[in-house]
Parts: sequence; C-alpha cells; structure tokens
Amino acid sequence: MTSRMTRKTAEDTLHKTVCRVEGVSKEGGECVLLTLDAPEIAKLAVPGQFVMVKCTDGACPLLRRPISIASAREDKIFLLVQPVGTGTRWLCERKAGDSIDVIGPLGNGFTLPGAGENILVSGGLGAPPLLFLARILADMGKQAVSLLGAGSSSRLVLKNEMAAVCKDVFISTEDGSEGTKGLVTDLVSKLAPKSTANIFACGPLPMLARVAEIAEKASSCQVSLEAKMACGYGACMGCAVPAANGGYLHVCTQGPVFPSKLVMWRNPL
Amino acid sequence: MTSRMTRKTAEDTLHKTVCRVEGVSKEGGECVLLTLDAPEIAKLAVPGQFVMVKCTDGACPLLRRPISIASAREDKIFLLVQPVGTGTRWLCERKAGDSIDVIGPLGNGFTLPGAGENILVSGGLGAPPLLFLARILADMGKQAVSLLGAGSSSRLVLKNEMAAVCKDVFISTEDGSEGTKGLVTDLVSKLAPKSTANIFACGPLPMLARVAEIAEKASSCQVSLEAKMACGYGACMGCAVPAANGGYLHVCTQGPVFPSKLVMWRNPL
Amino acid sequence: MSRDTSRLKTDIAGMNLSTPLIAASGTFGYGDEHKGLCDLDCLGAIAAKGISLLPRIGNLPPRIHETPSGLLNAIGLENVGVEAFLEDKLPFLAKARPACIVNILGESFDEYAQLSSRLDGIPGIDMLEVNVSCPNVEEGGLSFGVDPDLVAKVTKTVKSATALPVMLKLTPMAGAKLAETALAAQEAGADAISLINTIGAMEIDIERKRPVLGNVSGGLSGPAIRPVALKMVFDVASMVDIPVVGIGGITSARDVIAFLLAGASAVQVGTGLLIDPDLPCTMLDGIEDYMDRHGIARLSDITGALELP
Amino acid sequence: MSRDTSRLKTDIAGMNLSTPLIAASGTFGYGDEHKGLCDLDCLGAIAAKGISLLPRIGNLPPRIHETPSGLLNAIGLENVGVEAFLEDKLPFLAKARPACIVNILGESFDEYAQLSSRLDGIPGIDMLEVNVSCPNVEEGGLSFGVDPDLVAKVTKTVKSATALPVMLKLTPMAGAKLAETALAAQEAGADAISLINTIGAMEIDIERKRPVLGNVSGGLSGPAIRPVALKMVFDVASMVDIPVVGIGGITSARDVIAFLLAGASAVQVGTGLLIDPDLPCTMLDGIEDYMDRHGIARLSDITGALELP
Ligand SMILES: Cc1cc2nc3c(=O)[nH]c(=O)nc-3n(C[C@H](O)[C@H](O)[C@H](O)COP(=O)(O)OP(=O)(O)OC[C@H]3O[C@@H](n4cnc5c(N)ncnc54)[C@H](O)[C@@H]3O)c2cc1C
Ligand SMILES: Cc1cc2nc3c(=O)[nH]c(=O)nc-3n(C[C@H](O)[C@H](O)[C@H](O)COP(=O)(O)OP(=O)(O)OC[C@H]3O[C@@H](n4cnc5c(N)ncnc54)[C@H](O)[C@@H]3O)c2cc1C
Ligand SMILES: Cc1cc2nc3c(=O)[nH]c(=O)nc-3n(C[C@H](O)[C@H](O)[C@H](O)COP(=O)(O)O)c2cc1C
Ligand SMILES: Cc1cc2nc3c(=O)[nH]c(=O)nc-3n(C[C@H](O)[C@H](O)[C@H](O)COP(=O)(O)O)c2cc1C
Ligand code: FES
Ligand code: FES
Repeated sequence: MTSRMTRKTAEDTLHKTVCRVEGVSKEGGECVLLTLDAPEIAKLAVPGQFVMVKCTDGACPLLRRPISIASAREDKIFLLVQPVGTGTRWLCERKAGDSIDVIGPLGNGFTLPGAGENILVSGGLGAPPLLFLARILADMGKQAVSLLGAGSSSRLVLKNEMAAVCKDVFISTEDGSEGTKGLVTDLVSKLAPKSTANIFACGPLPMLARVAEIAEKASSCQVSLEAKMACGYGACMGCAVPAANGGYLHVCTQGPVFPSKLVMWRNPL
Repeated sequence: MTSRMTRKTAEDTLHKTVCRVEGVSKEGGECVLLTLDAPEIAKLAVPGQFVMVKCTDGACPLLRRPISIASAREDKIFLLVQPVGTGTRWLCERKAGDSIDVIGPLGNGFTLPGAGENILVSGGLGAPPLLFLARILADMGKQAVSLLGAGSSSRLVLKNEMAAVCKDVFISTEDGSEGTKGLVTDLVSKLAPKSTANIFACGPLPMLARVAEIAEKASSCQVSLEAKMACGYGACMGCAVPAANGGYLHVCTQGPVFPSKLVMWRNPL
Repeated sequence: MSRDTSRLKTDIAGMNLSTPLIAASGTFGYGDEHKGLCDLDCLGAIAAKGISLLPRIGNLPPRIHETPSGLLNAIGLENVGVEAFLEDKLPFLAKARPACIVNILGESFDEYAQLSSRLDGIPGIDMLEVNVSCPNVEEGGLSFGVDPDLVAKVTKTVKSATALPVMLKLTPMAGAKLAETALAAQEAGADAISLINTIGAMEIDIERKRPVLGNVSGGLSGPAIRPVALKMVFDVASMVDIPVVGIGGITSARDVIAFLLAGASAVQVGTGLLIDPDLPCTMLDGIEDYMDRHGIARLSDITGALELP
Repeated sequence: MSRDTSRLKTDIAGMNLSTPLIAASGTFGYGDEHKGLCDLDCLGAIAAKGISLLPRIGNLPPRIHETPSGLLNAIGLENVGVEAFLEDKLPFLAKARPACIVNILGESFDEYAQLSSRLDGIPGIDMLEVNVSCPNVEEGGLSFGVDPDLVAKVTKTVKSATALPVMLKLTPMAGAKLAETALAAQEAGADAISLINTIGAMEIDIERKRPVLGNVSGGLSGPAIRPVALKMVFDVASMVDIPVVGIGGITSARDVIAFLLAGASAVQVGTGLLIDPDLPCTMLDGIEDYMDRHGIARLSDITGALELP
C-alpha cells in the first residue's frame, strides 16, 4: 500500500449543513440517487466516507442515518438510498428543491492502492462507496474490475456508472436473471485474485467474511463495514464491532473501511 | 327548541376509514380546505360533529387530531384545517389522491332551532361547523345571520361560503382591515339579540364566555367547545371541562356542542 | 366472526382467552363505547375502566397531553362507582364474548376488601385486576404498589374477600423493588400479575409557567415507555411462576410477540387502542403470520422463548 | 465568540458556567470529537465520558438501538481509564472554555475512593460527577444508586478523597426512593445533584428471538423519557437545598426552560447532542428569546419559578 489519502475525522473539520436536493433519479431495487448541494462536504470527501442524514422534517425518527458518499463532484455529493425503513423511505421521497440536514464527511476512506490489479466487490447495496472509489481510480489512471452482485437483475444498482469507469464489470444475480447465477463471492473465487491484487469490498457481513477468506493471499483486502450509529463521529461508542485481536473497532471513526485482517470474522455480531 | 337531529355517538355506529383526498384548496390564514371521500361518515354527519384524524404516515404524532366537519355533501366531507403544529401542518400538506385515516362522525351536533332568528358567531377558526349548520338551515328554509371575526382580513375563512347561504354576513377584524374594527363579540352586542334569538357560537374560549354572557336572555345559546382528546369517542375520559353545576362535561361525547348554561365559564380551565 | 383463533387461545389463571389481546383498563371505557370501531371478537378480554367503591369525578382538566411517542394522563380515575358499574355497565361486558376483567382500586385496605366482596360471585365477571398505583391514604399518600409488604397485604385482603381469580397490576414506580413486589404478590396468593401501569411524569407549559396538567403530574403511557415495560416484564416473568400479562406501549403484532417472548402469557393494549380501536384485529393477522412463518403451533410456545446470548 | 452570554451565567456549587448547558457524560466523548460541529463556547461545561480506574472495552455489540423517540444503549462504559484520560484527554478539556466535569464510576467503594483521590488537585478539573448507576459488585450487582444508604456512603467516600466539588448523578431506577437518595446525598455532603441517568430498558428482535442488544438490556435516553425526567427533577428539586442539574431528553430551548422552571439550575444535553452537535447554540438563541419576551434578567430567575395551580 502507498499513500493514505484519507485521514481520521478527529484531525479534520466536519460540517453540518442543510443542503438542497439538486436532483433525484430512480435506480434498481426501488433505490433513489440523490444529488445534494454540499460544497464543504464535497470538497473534503474521499471514497469510503459517509454522511449522517436527518431523515425527517420533524422529530421521528430520532437518530440520523448513515449513508455512504456515492461520489463527490464539484459542489455536489451523491447518495444512493435504498428504502428499507422509516428513515430511508423518507429520504427516497425527497424531491428536487427540498432540504436535507447532513453531517460529514465522516469516517476514514479506502487506502488507495499502489500497483496491482484492483478488484471492487459489491454485494446488494455495497456499490455506492465503490463507485466513488472506481471514479477516483480512473481519475488516477488506475484500472479496476467491478464485481456486482444482487438478488436479481431488477435490484442491480449503478451498473452503467461502474461500466463507465471500470475496465470490466462482472455481474452475478442469485436468481440468474442477469450475469452469472450465484453469489458475487463466487465471482471473486473464479477471478482467483493474485497476490498482487488489491481487493475492496462492501456489502452484507456474510459476503464480506467470505471475501476476506478468499482474499487471504491478496496484497490487500479492505472491507467497508456497517454498524448501528447514534452519532457517527466518535462521541457515543455505539458502533463497536469485534476486532480480530479481541477488543472492538469503532466503525464510525476507525472505519467504516478496515483492512479485513483487523476484523473478527467468526460470529462478528 | 324542537327536534334534536343529532344523537349520542354511543347509540350509533362509528366509522374508521382510510379515505381519499379528493381536493385541496387554500383559504385565509394559511388554512387548507380538504375534500375527503368518506361516504359512511358523510351519510351520518350533522353540523357540530367532528372527526379524529391520524396526522402521519408513520407513528408521530401519536394521537389523532380532532377536526370539525365543515360540511358533508353526498359522499364527501369537508375539513378546514389551520396549520398550528405538527399534526395540522401535515394535514395541510396533503395533496389530492393522498390517503387519510379518519374516525367519525363523533360527538353530538347543534340542536336545530324552531322559530326565531338564528345568529351564528365564529371567532378565528370557529367557522367550519357553523358553515355546515348554515347550509343545513338554508336547506330547511330557515334564515341565519353569520358573524365572522378574525385577527385581520387575511385570516378570514369561509366568508363567501357563508355569504352564499346566510341572509347577512357581518365581519369584524381586530386590526380593522375588513368589516368593523374590534371583536366579533362586539358585533353580537350591537345586534342585541332578542329573546327569540337562537345563538350558535364556535371559537376561542374567552370569546365563547363573552357570547354566553351577552346571550343570557336569548332563547337558546349553543357553544362548541374544544379540549385535548386522546380518543374522541368516550373511552379515555381525557376531554373533561368543568360543568356549571360542579363535575365535568366530556367534550367528545356530551359535546362538543353544549347549551352555554351547562358550561362553567369562570376559570373554565 | 369468521377468524379461526383456536391456536391463539391462552389461559390466565383459569380464565380462558380466545386471543392474547386484552383491552387495558382506562383505555376502552366499559367496552360499549366503540360501536363499529372494534370487532370485540378480536379481544380475549376487556379490563374495564378502574372501579372504586364510590363514583369519582376525576381530576381538574387538562387531563391529557401528548409527549414524544407518549401520552401523559391524569384522568384521576373518574368512574361511575361499583354500584352503577354493576347496574349499567356490567350487563354489556358480561354479554360480550371477551372475558371480563374488573379493575379495582382503593385508597385503603378496607376499600379493597369491600370492593372485592361486592364483586364476588357476580355472574359475568371472570377476574379482578387490582390496581395498586393509587395513593394509599392510610400510609401517607405513597402508592401501595411501591412497597412489597403493602402489595402482599392488598393481595391477601382481596383474595380473602373473593373467590374470583386475582391479578395484581404492578406499578413501575417500584423501581428496583419491582421484582420484589411481584414475588410478594405471588406469595400472598395472587393468581396472575399484570404490568406495567403508567410511569410518573409531567410536562410544563413554559409560556404560562405552569404544569400542563391540572393535576400537576400524571402517568406516561404509549410507545415511549415500551422498552422500559418490556424489560420489567422480562425481569418479573423470570422471577415468578404465575402467569404474567405484559402492558406498555404495545401498538403492533411485533410488540405483542416481543412481550410474549419476554415471558408474558397475554398482553394488554392501552394507548394504542385509543388511537386505533381496530388494532386488535390487525394485530391478530400479524401474530398469525408470525406463527405461520416460524412454524409455531400454539401461542404458549412463544411465551418465554427468548434466547439469551 | 461574539455572543454576550453574561445573563446566561450560572453557578453550580462554586463552578462558574457561562451558559446553563452541559454536555452530558457519554454523549460528547472527551470534548474533542466535534471539530467544526459545535461551538464549544455555547456550552457552560462538558461532562466527560465516564472514567473508571482501569480502561474498559465496553459491551458486546450491538450496543445501540433506536426506540420510539428514544435511544437504547448498552455501551458498557467503554473508556480509556483514568491514567490515559489524564494523559491524553484532559489537556483538551482543560484548555477549552467550558468548565470540565469528570464523570466517575466504580464497582466498589474502594474504586470510587481511588479515582477521586487520583483526580484531586489536578488543574483543569472543575467538578466530579459521580455515576452511581453502575452495578455494585460488593453488594451483589444491584446499582449503588437505588439504595439511599449506599448513595450516602459513596458520597462520603468521594468527598473525603477530594477537595473538588462533587455532584451526585442519580439513577431513575431508585423509583419511589429517588427523593430519599437525593436527600441522602445532600446529607452526606454532595455539593450538587444531577438527574436522571438512563432508564433500564430492552428491545427484542422477534425474528431472531433475541434481545437486540448484545448486553440483553440497556438504558433508555432521549425525548421519550423527558416527561419522566422532568417530574423527577421537579420532585427532587423541591426536596433538596443544593443545586440540581436536570437531564433527560432535552432537545430544545423549550425543554431547557421547562427543566429550569421545575427547579434545575442548569441542564445536561445528551442524546440531543449526538444527533445535533450544534444544538447548544440553537438553544441559547431560544433561551435568550424567552428571557426577552418574559422580561427575565437572570437565568436564576427561571429556576424553580413554576407556578402550581
Ligand atoms: C457506514 C454506513 C454506510 C451506509 N451507506 C448506505 C448507503 O449508501 N445507502 C443506503 O441505502 N444505506 C446505507 N447504509 C444503511 C442505512 O444506514 C440503513 O439502511 C438505515 O439506517 C436504515 O434506516 P431506516 O430508518 O430506513 O430503517 P429502520 O426502520 O431504522 O430499520 C430498518 C433496518 O435498518 C437497520 N438500521 C437502523 N438504523 C441503523 C443505523 N443507524 N445504522 C445502520 N443500520 C441501521 C435496522 O437494523 C433494520 O434492519 C449505510 C450504513 C452504514 C453504517
Ligand atoms: C372538537 C374540535 C374541533 C376542532 N376543529 C378544528 C377544525 O375544524 N380545524 C382546525 O384546524 N382545528 C380544529 N380543532 C383544533 C385542532 O384539533 C388542533 O389545532 C390540533 O389538534 C393541533 O394539533 P397539531 O399537531 O397541529 O398541534 P400541536 O403541535 O399538537 O399543538 C399545537 C396547539 O394545538 C393544541 N392541541 C394539541 N393536540 C390537541 C388535541 N388533541 N385537541 C385539541 N387541541 C390540541 C396544543 O395545545 C397547542 O396549543 C378542533 C379541536 C376540537 C377539540
Ligand atoms: C387514559 C388512561 C386511563 C387509564 N386508566 C387506568 C385505570 O383506570 N386503571 C388502571 O389500572 N390503569 C389505567 N391506565 C393504565 C393502562 O391500563 C396501562 O397500564 C398503561 O396505559 C400502559 O399501557 P399503554 O402504554 O398500552 O397505554 C390508564 C391509562 C390511560 C392512558
Ligand atoms: C451513548 C450514551 C452513553 C452514556 N454514557 C454515560 C456515562 O459514561 N456516564 C454517565 O453518567 N451517563 C452516561 N450516559 C447517560 C447520559 O449522560 C444521560 O444521563 C442520559 O442519556 C439522559 O439524557 P439524554 O436523554 O439527554 O440523553 C450515557 C448516555 C448515552 C446515550
Ligand atoms: S456512532 Fe457514535 S461513536 Fe461511532
Ligand atoms: S377524548 Fe377520550 S373520552 Fe373524550
């Protein structure tokens, strides 16, 4: 690994801003891609970071929701949101011109790779931070292969966006409705990453665990984890996940991106 | 007084229905007039009754809000809503085609008058139930005079609707921007209701107290009261207001319309 | 009704309930206020509004106030008194299919004794639920329910005055002593325990610099208190051997099942019913769906089935 | 900063606060996590995350869960331990304008004694806040805070080990005994009282049939508990003569004023800060507006000014 382009949030400045929704577009799986005007956050954001979003005009739900930054360009940040509950449903109902209260950029990002092939593995809604990463890699002239997995074709997200910046995009669906039938981790196995490969993965925990296993001999394997968060910036100690060496990792400040070797994969939660 | 066209809810059937918003129009004072498709309720409703409205798609606010039935025609009921807090603001943001969960018709209504002149006194947002009453009186071939009071001209509601069915409409505004400058109770004093007059009043408590006082010698004076309500149908005992003879009246089942003589007007709350 | 609720049956101290859903006292009146709003057949029982020896006119208004996800009330136990209850209200309750639980409250042991013996042997009553949240006039105003000894004494008083099954309704104000009060009730002969009653609370109108309730403070109910109630039910159910009825902020099938898993044999729905009187029917659908998905044959298989880490 | 907060000044047991807003322990880390999110000058004091003698890694996740208008947490008092605190964390807190309150917790009297004497005389610390919600290992796991005698003993232990002002942080789990615990603390020499800590609670994942928290149960905070906290603050403030700091679900200027009217001299903001770290500044605007509208010259004129019917 070479340059660590991101930093711990505690050493930097965070922003809380009420920003305008500039655009809204539908994606697969009922997801919505929001474009927000958030210059302070856009300026600082790096792939892997997230924002904490207030998902109400009133008081319910109480807590902000963590959402990955799916890209940052000029003054804008992009969020891809899947409606799974009260908060994300509210977000998906926003219209251009509405306001959203956002804190960010939070957490660390992916450590950018030196040499070697770059493999981006997204399961389910893992694609957003990896799209941001793919775009930055492309800007840097580095090539990447994107593996996208989903339950079925209709639930795939950011496929075209990924294709625009990656050397190859391979798709797997559990029902076989698009690409290879099976899990995205099968694609990783098939690719048989070399020891020079840099693997970047985001998705459900069992998928990450399997990627970490397959990637044992890769040059590096970074995973982006999820945890319930109350604050998102290191104040509450709520976002702990068990560490490989005993003790806990804090997803919001030490992560969400971790070298896979730091994470306790057996019964992690 | 003659026929009591309304009844205690406990003797009849109530309806809980998720109804469609058929139309939305703006009124004075940021109020919104909602037309709801609610055939079961429309069929039964009489002037003075109200509905309990769930003011959220989610879980907050917790309690339904009481809103007067501002008229019922064929399958429709009309609600005039003033945005004062979370619940009423949510209601005022509804669009045609949305759904609203409503329980009604609740409470008793005005006792319809026999002979004599009918004076309808509305202060602030007191007009909705009195418009319903005015329309029914017109249908019955009885004449009514409507006194409408508001803080200023821009906050007057249902003026034209009242004018369409009343013999006369007199207006007062506190800032003198329309009609007589002053309180609507001054208009009542000026009219000097005869002993044959039937007075119907709805509005803030101090206004009702003053109307009750002026109307002491009128043939009848009925007032529509407000109280915080948890259920609206007699189950919780939350909506008590002090009665003239000691003890309490329950606004949701015994009211909201009461003969003014039953109400304790000194320090009523 | 067409619903087959046979696998939803439950039994609390010999009282048969066709469903595990009980209308909580004070939130369903005397059962006859809901014409058309609630299919009573979805309820296993109705706990009537708390009854005292003499009628009570209740507290000075305002009596209710909404708080974040909660309802603050100080009704002051307004009720018609036991004689009018028997005359005017019981006939409807006795006739309705849900079992009839009479919730009683006294301000002295003697009042509890008189009430219980007056209700003893009256057809149509299936159980007494003893509200011990009331201030105890003999002991200086603290509620009976916060002291295990007083809870035991109230229980014995009621038990010796009636042959009806007796359910003690615990108050969360007992705090760290809650499990002790539950054990005291059990040892004194209670047939079942219900919990929780409302949690003491208040709200202030800062513009008028006054409490919002006429009674200064009141009791908090609704979803806000649900996680507190759930822990109390879990704690008590793991201590006692008699059936436990869970109460507090239950507003969905999910909530019902959570309380059953925590150890309740049935639940009461209060504030949720005030808002959605048809909630019991919706809940039964959800409970049946859950039982289907998890292959659960009998409701009692859910009770206490929580797995601990 | 440009805001003139002179009329917002308050004094708690000799500790000067430029505003009545204190960051509640455990919800503001060690004060240095918020770069850019909070103008620290809006805070009168920061109560640091609870410190124990030795570092604690905290509880098994999941540690937090959202409930209706509430936050359920079982962090397990994860902290760096007193030595690392003094080395790494205190310097920032000591330098910042808000006063520095160190929140301490022990599992035995001896731990409280050692912690207090270790912190005694260290520049930059303005007050100790004693968390008595922790399970008491010597007395079988019930928390110190539910028993007035134990509260008195902890207070004496801490007071005799330090010259710093000592604020006892009461737990709502004392229930009906709460006012007694407050009086016990006062008599044992506490300089101030803060309340409430979180209320014991739990939530269940019905699909997995397991508690949602790794620790089975946790503590409830946030707006859901505000009416309960407000009553407890009112009850305690009417009993004791030492200053009371109100805590529990405070998320607006209105809430701050309600707690002051109920008798608090200052307040702590916890869950509200996690969500909106800039809340203190918004609150100050609202408090000043209120003082303007009501012609109130000094903050202390609000404390206890509630009028009863
Ligand atoms: C670092 C990070 C990045 C994320 N990025 C994205 C993203 O780019 N797009 C996206 O759609 N989602 C993302 N998520 C997930 C998203 O935060 C949750 O879907 C959201 O919090 C659910 O909130 P809700 O109110 O819609 O659902 P709820 O009704 O609260 O619950 C629905 C489900 O979401 C889970 N959940 C609830 N609160 C949280 C929380 N605070 N943190 C994590 N999970 C929670 C619940 O356990 C439940 O399974 C991310 C999560 C993390 C931790
Ligand atoms: C019988 C009756 C008929 C009514 N008819 C109408 C009508 O036709 N149109 C209309 O706009 N309003 C009407 N109201 C008033 C309306 O119910 C309140 O404005 C509404 O409940 C406020 O809710 P909110 O969430 O918007 O405000 P909140 O944020 O809850 O509070 C704003 C204000 O409304 C008051 N309020 C809150 N809850 C209630 C409640 N359950 N009952 C009464 N007051 C409450 C509060 O004390 C506060 O002053 C009527 C009230 C009653 C009792
Ligand atoms: C308006 C109201 C009136 C109540 N009256 C009584 C009562 O008379 N007797 C009683 O034991 N409990 C009474 N309760 C408490 C409820 O039965 C129940 O224990 C409590 O509300 C918690 O349940 P919930 O959150 O589902 O409402 C009352 C509650 C409310 C909200
Ligand atoms: C995540 C979290 C961690 C907490 N940690 C502590 C602690 O270390 N020491 C303590 O005394 N209180 C702790 N508390 C309790 C708070 O200081 C406060 O008393 C409680 O949350 C109620 O206030 P609130 O509703 O404003 O959050 C913690 C609360 C939360 C939510
Ligand atoms: S979410 Fe609060 S510390 Fe990570
Ligand atoms: S509002 Fe419940 S009885 Fe009137």
